[in-house]
Amino acid sequence: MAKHKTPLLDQLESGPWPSFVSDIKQEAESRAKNEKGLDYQIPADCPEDLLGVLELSFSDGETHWKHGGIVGVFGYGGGVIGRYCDQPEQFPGVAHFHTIRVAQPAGKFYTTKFLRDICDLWELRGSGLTNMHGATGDIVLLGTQTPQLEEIFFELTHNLNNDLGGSGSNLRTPAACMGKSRCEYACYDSQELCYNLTQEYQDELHRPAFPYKFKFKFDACPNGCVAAIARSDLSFLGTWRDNIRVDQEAVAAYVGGEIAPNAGAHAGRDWGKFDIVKEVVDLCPSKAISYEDGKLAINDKECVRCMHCINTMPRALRIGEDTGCSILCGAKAPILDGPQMGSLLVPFIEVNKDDDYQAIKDVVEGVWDWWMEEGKNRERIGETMKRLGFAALAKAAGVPIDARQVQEPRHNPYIFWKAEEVEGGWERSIDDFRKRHQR
Amino acid sequence: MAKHKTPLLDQLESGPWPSFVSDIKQEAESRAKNEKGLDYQIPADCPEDLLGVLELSFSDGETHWKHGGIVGVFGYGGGVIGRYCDQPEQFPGVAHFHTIRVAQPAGKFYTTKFLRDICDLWELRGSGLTNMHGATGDIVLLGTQTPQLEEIFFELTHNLNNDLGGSGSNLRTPAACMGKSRCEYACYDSQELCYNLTQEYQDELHRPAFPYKFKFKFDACPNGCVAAIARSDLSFLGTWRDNIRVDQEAVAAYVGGEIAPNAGAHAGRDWGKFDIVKEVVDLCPSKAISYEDGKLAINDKECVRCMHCINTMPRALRIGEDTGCSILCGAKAPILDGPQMGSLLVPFIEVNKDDDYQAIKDVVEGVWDWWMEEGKNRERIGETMKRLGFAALAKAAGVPIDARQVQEPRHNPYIFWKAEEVEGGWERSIDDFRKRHQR
Amino acid sequence: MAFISSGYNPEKPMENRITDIGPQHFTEFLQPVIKKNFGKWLYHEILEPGILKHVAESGDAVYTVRCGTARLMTVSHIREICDIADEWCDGYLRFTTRNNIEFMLEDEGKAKDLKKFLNSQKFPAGSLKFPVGGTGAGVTNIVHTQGWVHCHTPATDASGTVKATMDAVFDQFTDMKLPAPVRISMACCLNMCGAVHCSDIAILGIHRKPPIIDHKYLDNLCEIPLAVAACPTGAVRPSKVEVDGETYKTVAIKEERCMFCGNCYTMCPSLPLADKEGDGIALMVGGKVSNRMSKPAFSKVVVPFIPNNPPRWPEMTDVITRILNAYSEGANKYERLGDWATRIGWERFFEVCDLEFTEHLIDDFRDPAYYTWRQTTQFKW
Amino acid sequence: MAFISSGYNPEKPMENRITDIGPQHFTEFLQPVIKKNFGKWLYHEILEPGILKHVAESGDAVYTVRCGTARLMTVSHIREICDIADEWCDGYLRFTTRNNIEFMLEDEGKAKDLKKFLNSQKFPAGSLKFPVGGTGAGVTNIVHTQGWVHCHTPATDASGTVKATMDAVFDQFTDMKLPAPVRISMACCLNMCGAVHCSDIAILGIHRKPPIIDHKYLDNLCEIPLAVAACPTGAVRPSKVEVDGETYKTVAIKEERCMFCGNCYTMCPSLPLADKEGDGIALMVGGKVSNRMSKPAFSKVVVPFIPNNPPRWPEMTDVITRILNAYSEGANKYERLGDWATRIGWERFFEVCDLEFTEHLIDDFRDPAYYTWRQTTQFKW
Ligand code: SRM
Ligand code: SRM
Ligand code: SRM
Ligand code: SRM
Ligand code: SF4
Ligand code: SF4
Ligand code: SF4
Ligand code: SF4
Ligand code: SF4
Ligand code: SF4
Ligand code: SF4
Ligand code: SF4
Repeated sequence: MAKHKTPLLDQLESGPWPSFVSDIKQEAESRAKNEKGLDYQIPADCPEDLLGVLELSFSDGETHWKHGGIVGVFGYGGGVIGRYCDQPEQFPGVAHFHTIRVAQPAGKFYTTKFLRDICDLWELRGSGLTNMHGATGDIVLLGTQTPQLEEIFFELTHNLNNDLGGSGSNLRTPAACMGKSRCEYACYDSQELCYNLTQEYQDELHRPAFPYKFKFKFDACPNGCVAAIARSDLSFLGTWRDNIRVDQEAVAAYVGGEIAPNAGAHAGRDWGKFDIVKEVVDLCPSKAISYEDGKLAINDKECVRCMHCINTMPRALRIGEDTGCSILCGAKAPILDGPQMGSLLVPFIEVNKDDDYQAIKDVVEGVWDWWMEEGKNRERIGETMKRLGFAALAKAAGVPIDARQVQEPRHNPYIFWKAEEVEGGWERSIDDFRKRHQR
Repeated sequence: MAKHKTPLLDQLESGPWPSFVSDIKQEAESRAKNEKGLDYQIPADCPEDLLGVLELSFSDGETHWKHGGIVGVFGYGGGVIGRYCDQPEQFPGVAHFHTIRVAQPAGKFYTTKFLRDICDLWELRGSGLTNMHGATGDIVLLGTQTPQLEEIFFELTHNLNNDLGGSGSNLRTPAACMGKSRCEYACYDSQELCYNLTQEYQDELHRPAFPYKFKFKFDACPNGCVAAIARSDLSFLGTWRDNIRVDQEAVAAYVGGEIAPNAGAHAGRDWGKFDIVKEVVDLCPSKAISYEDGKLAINDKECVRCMHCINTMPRALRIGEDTGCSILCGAKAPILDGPQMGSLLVPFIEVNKDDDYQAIKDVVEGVWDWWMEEGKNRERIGETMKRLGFAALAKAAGVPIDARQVQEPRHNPYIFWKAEEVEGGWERSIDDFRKRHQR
Repeated sequence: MAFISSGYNPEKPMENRITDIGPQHFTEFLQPVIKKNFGKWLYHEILEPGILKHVAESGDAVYTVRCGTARLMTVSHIREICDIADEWCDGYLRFTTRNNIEFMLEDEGKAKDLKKFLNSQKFPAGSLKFPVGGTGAGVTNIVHTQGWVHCHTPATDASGTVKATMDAVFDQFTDMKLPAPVRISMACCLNMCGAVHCSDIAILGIHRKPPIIDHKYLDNLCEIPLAVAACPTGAVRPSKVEVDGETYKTVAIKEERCMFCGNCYTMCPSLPLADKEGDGIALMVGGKVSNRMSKPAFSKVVVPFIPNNPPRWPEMTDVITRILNAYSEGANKYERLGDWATRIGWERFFEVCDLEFTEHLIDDFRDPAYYTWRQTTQFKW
Repeated sequence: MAFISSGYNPEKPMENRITDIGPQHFTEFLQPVIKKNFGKWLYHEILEPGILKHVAESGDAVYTVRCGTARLMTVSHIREICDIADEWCDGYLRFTTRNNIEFMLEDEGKAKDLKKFLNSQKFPAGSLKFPVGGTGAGVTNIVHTQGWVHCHTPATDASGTVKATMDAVFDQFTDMKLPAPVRISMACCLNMCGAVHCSDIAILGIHRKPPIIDHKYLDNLCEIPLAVAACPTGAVRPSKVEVDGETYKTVAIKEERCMFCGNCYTMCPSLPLADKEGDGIALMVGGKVSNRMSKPAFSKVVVPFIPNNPPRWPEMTDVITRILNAYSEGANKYERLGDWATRIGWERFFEVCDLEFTEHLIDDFRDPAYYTWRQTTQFKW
């Protein structure tokens, strides 16, 4: 019955984990049946052709997709990834198969209404296949043809009140952890900041003006649930400056075994009775905790806010109240020069909605201006800062130099002094020198 | 009375630390007096002129020495550093002021006879000033003139039975810790190995054939008293493969306070009673030690032989008996690309005098052959290995690849596969490819 | 097929055009209890695998049931998810940053019932539709990429390797019996869209043959200077070649300088790398992202190559389960995989995981390689 | 002066020539008890500062009295040392790897007497000739270089800075009251002959002005390609210049690319860097060599520049004593200076040592710079 035989893929229908093959087959069937009598705007059998081309790859071990041409919607430089099959005769349903990146709401909370609207749109005008979600955070609509692009964009903006996401040398779709929506560790409102900056920088998001891609991610605490420190050119991680709040009664309840440590995260194995010294005091990376006479004491000046004690005893310990975020710069995957984590640019900045996050925007724009001026084509900011030095970035961002920006001072004495820093400047005459020193 | 006024230097005659100014003045005086009636072969007042030129530098903040020309003894490419003063008229005594590097005995043990012979030679034919010793390890005779070089060499070899040390793109004078002579930690005979390799490689030491300088240093244990791991292109550090020997009675004596920890190295301050758990067990970097019921137990499989427990309780703990050395490669000062420590090339090798250290010499020669083939002019082996990769060095040295050679595996997936490692090789035709993949 | 217009007028693209509106504000989508207690959460508990309870200052509680997905999902599947959310959760739900679905309820009993319900839903061929789990000290869903489903540069498939892996470690998804969370990621080429550079376990597609050069077409399809500039190792240079008597402007590649990153191919379609025998998988381990106890860390390559063996990549899943088992046995409570390996020493890691250490695992890329070599005599036998 | 021949015949240099004999075998120089118990030592004790006792398996003991020297010493001084060794030690002695002298005796009482004797010997102007100390958890002698006494590239003096420093930390030499040994090293230029790249405290001479170019003479005195190749930052290039109407082959220097390493000057005397105002001292701390507990570590620059202020460099000794005091107060027993700074965090180090952190302390040299920046949110207020 199926259009293509897929013996290899069929083997992926067994096993407990949800099978994307079974799912695609169900979509193929649904489109074949077409119970709603839709006038599919792209080939109805594209899910079957997708399985077909995938089966071919499974058997010959090579991809069958070609580079995308430049496709997109008018006035935007991103949001669509063009894609063509290299065996269009065999798989006409996916001969053209572009993806559309749809901006997801911060924190990825949804109403079924919104999702159903997306489904209706995509069933009619696309393959009916999606990624929920792409690795950057977008809703990724997988496979449509060029003539549908403007239609989809029109419906998205007019009917779903939603825009495309980023691609190309743009700001990419920012993403946030769920933060204050449902997490007691949130030091700032990661979703609101994400939303605000996304709106503020719509132009940068849609119209390529950068040397290369640029990503924002927002983690409301150092746990890093949206992986900002590893995956965004500017990472905003929540933190605090004052003291961890301690509830000694709850500490006692943990010690007494009334509350499971780490919210029960280790319940699947018998790890023995909770041992506050072994599991909390000894594991504090800065040895800032002591436990004596049934009291837990934290030397907050020495605490590096790693979250371990709080994660382990969430009912007894709470983050501080003087909260804000750290900004790190330059994270990226290894292409070209090796992987980078974000490097701490701003140890602490207030996240202040009242002035529309002006202080944060100043940093962002300082960084961008510099990168647009200095960055080479296809050079991520992480590479630019490696090439031109951290201090140059800090200066551009208007951020003061701070020992916290480094893990340790330089190992080499190769300091690039400037003429104006050196008494007497650099102008000297060889004749004067030779008066003191014969050849 | 003094030839030059030296008000600034004179201030360095006060204070408790031995004053080199006072010492030079005493030499100046002795030469002026010339009680022995010597016919000084270089100017008798050169110590005074040295003080004079130094005083000039102290006041004008700049050196007054010029580049050395090529001076040396016949058939040798090193051992002498030429040096000329840039104010020869003012300081004729040091107008020419070459240093001579004299090979020191391994471990720097001396008889007064030998030292007195050196003194006699140097008083007559040199400035009477020395460095005991140079940073590489040589006896450095500070300041003579070109006509004296062959004379000094002749007397050294004929009367003192001693050779010059290294300089230039040679093997430099190897150096060893005192090792088995007086140290209970010695895992191998660092002095004998140093002596043997020095003799074996006299040609490499005296005749420049390398891309740049090359240093050997020999530490008989991981404490590193001759700083081999930081300061030699090949570093030989003693270690062992079996178990640390434990004397439980002595352990008890340490715990009981009868023996001072660390041989009394901390006696200058009251650090409180010795706490074996805090001071030994907890500080073991690999947590290989336990102390229970008055017994110390070491899990030798987990021990990384850092020496801490042994250093702290030398009467209770002894190094193992299956001893040998690790060889590390590539240490150097920061010029050009930043500092390097030696990287572990050979985790363990037997130090076997019976076969004249052949296994070690094989490694040395493998490394040299490769470096002489691949190294660029003025490129230290540490830089060559950085440029061409650790595996290439290991291969050249005939050393098997071992996880111990790395602190951790690579972070990037940029593996340089070779055609012969890849099934089917690299030969492919675009036409075949295009049969499977249309343009 | 008849073209159905959305209302868009291609003649007048700017007519009625709405642009730059971004996503909707997230508060439009918040479940009422979530909205009410926004920023006022007090603590949470994992009641059982896959069920979280969050308690607010107000005393309100919300129960979250988390279940896995294949990420690549169809509108039929999403509609089924919506049906469930409508029935159990007043039409609200969310996706996590690792592509799990979270259903939020206000009643603990109902949450547990929902978990049962979800665990009972299967595709016709037998796989679960909504396996509940992914919380606490276990394996959660895999962040991954397109693979052979949609990209032009992959060296392996994404959805297939992920399905095979999740089947193999399924117990670790539903239980919470590991020492700490283990985050697995997958990327199908060195671009690493799956950001596998900082995962506890990373599956990475790699090429091992240098690009084939399509000399006749290259100059038409590519900007030669861009292809040349793209190569991080300077292996690509402009060149001229005679094919069938005609001279073409093209490039030449110093093959021994190539490390198969595919950057030139990204810039130039006439330089394909894909090859059945050349392509396969590298495994990396020991990365992390959180700042908990230890600093964020990069993943390290521990298996340089495993051939593509679809549909189930058994050699790959075998190594992954071996690593997970060794970790599970050896690590301390709270200790992430990389911290465990660092503590016991990587030489020991290879021993306890029964993996071979080869020269390919020694970094030789640029200056920082040096920092991964061992500059001490401290090591273990 | 009449030339005194050694016997060497310049006409026939090969006549009677002895070459390639190396140093003498060390056993020629071993004190008898040392020789007898070679390789059979059992343990040692530090009886008091500067006096070590080594006990052998045979039961024999040797007592070592260690004293400081200026390293730059005259034959008069060496002869005085020999006199002492002859009188007390049967004509044997040794030098340590840090330029201290060790007198070895077989009797404890005599060793203590010798210590007293040594401590009583002074130069006429008052400094001690043979201060006893340098053992255990204290400061020992400084490894150093030539400075203005003999080298052409120094940015400061070696003997002078060392004397000033040892005077300032003299108490730490004679006592053993620090948490662990503190090794100070000194190098007068970036060549770092003093190997200060891995010392607890390092004094380093640095230039801060780019080379002056002696255009008229350069081509005669230097190989231009070698000077160009010498520059690690590529700041030097071949050039032509007109001086006084004549054209000279010479080099040009991109001054903003210069980091004052002096490499070009090493290759070419026509590119001097020395300058009274430009030259001075950088202080580095936190390096180590031993493998005890922590791995060997590089020194880090903590004060980028202190002007040369001879003869006593008071600003330099002030910072050194401040660092030593803060370390002494803050570190744990056995903890080396760098391990202490790493434990408390370098941000805290600058605070407790009252040092300013400036942009010059942030590494910006090549790719590895990145590894010194902070890639975590873990830091202290
Ligand atoms: C739902 C989600 C955020 C979101 O916006 O979607 C989330 C939710 C929570 N995370 Fe997370 N984390 C989420 C992705 C992450 C990630 C990102 C990733 O894996 O790519 C990380 C970084 C992982 C890493 O370090 O490589 C992450 C590292 C943590 C940690 C630190 C764990 C550690 O031991 O290092 C905690 C603390 C803890 O587990 O106690 C944490 C804690 C939590 C808490 C307990 C926060 C709270 O109070 O509610 C949440 C439940 C944890 C659980 O599942 O047991 N979350 N969490 C993400 C769920 C992903 C999933 O479906 O499995
Ligand atoms: C769709 C997505 C993978 C997925 O399955 O989820 C994706 C797909 C592609 N990425 Fe990516 N990247 C995606 C997230 C990422 C991430 C993860 C992230 O953003 O957190 C990374 C690593 C983080 C980073 O930015 O470094 C990532 C690093 C890359 C790179 C390497 C960039 C670099 O500087 O290292 C490339 C290569 C390039 O830009 O030329 C790339 C390029 C591509 C291209 C456009 C291929 C190309 O060379 O033209 C892929 C298109 C595939 C297709 O056919 O649809 N993609 N890409 C992700 C975007 C979905 C979304 O919008 O939500
Ligand atoms: C004499 C000498 C060897 C020689 O061949 O000349 C020597 C002799 C001893 N060293 Fe050393 N070390 C000597 C230079 C070194 C060096 C090299 C250097 O400083 O440049 C190091 C490496 C320093 C570093 O890590 O930066 C060195 C690191 C050690 C250590 C490890 C100390 C640590 O805490 O890291 C020990 C173990 C100990 O102190 O217990 C040690 C132990 C010892 C013992 C106890 C060995 C023994 O059993 O006799 C000796 C007496 C120690 C003492 O002075 O308290 N020796 N020792 C050197 C004396 C130098 C001096 O005059 O002060
Ligand atoms: C005499 C001595 C310093 C001292 O006062 O003790 C010394 C003196 C010089 N060294 Fe050195 N080096 C001396 C030990 C070192 C060390 C320490 C060691 O060997 O443990 C090092 C650092 C370790 C290393 O090898 O990396 C060292 C690293 C250098 C360098 C940088 C080399 C590099 O690759 O990084 C140079 C520059 C060069 O070779 O052009 C250099 C060059 C020089 C020159 C020859 C200057 C030059 O550019 O021509 C100096 C001659 C000074 C003079 O007028 O006498 N010297 N030099 C040391 C040799 C005495 C001896 O034989 O015992
Ligand atoms: S990053 Fe922190 S605040 Fe955000 S969801 Fe994770 S634990 Fe909560
Ligand atoms: S948050 Fe981390 S550093 Fe701070 S006290 Fe808790 S465990 Fe220690
Ligand atoms: S390196 Fe080891 S064996 Fe050699 S002197 Fe030092 S402590 Fe003794
Ligand atoms: S030598 Fe070091 S690693 Fe080994 S047991 Fe002793 S303290 Fe631990
Ligand atoms: S990782 Fe590579 S192959 Fe996979 S989606 Fe990203 S760019 Fe394409
Ligand atoms: S694959 Fe990468 S390394 Fe190889 S030629 Fe292309 S760009 Fe260069
Ligand atoms: S450190 Fe520099 S200035 Fe000092 S002796 Fe060595 S080469 Fe000469
Ligand atoms: S001093 Fe160093 S950086 Fe400056 S020009 Fe000379 S070689 Fe280049």
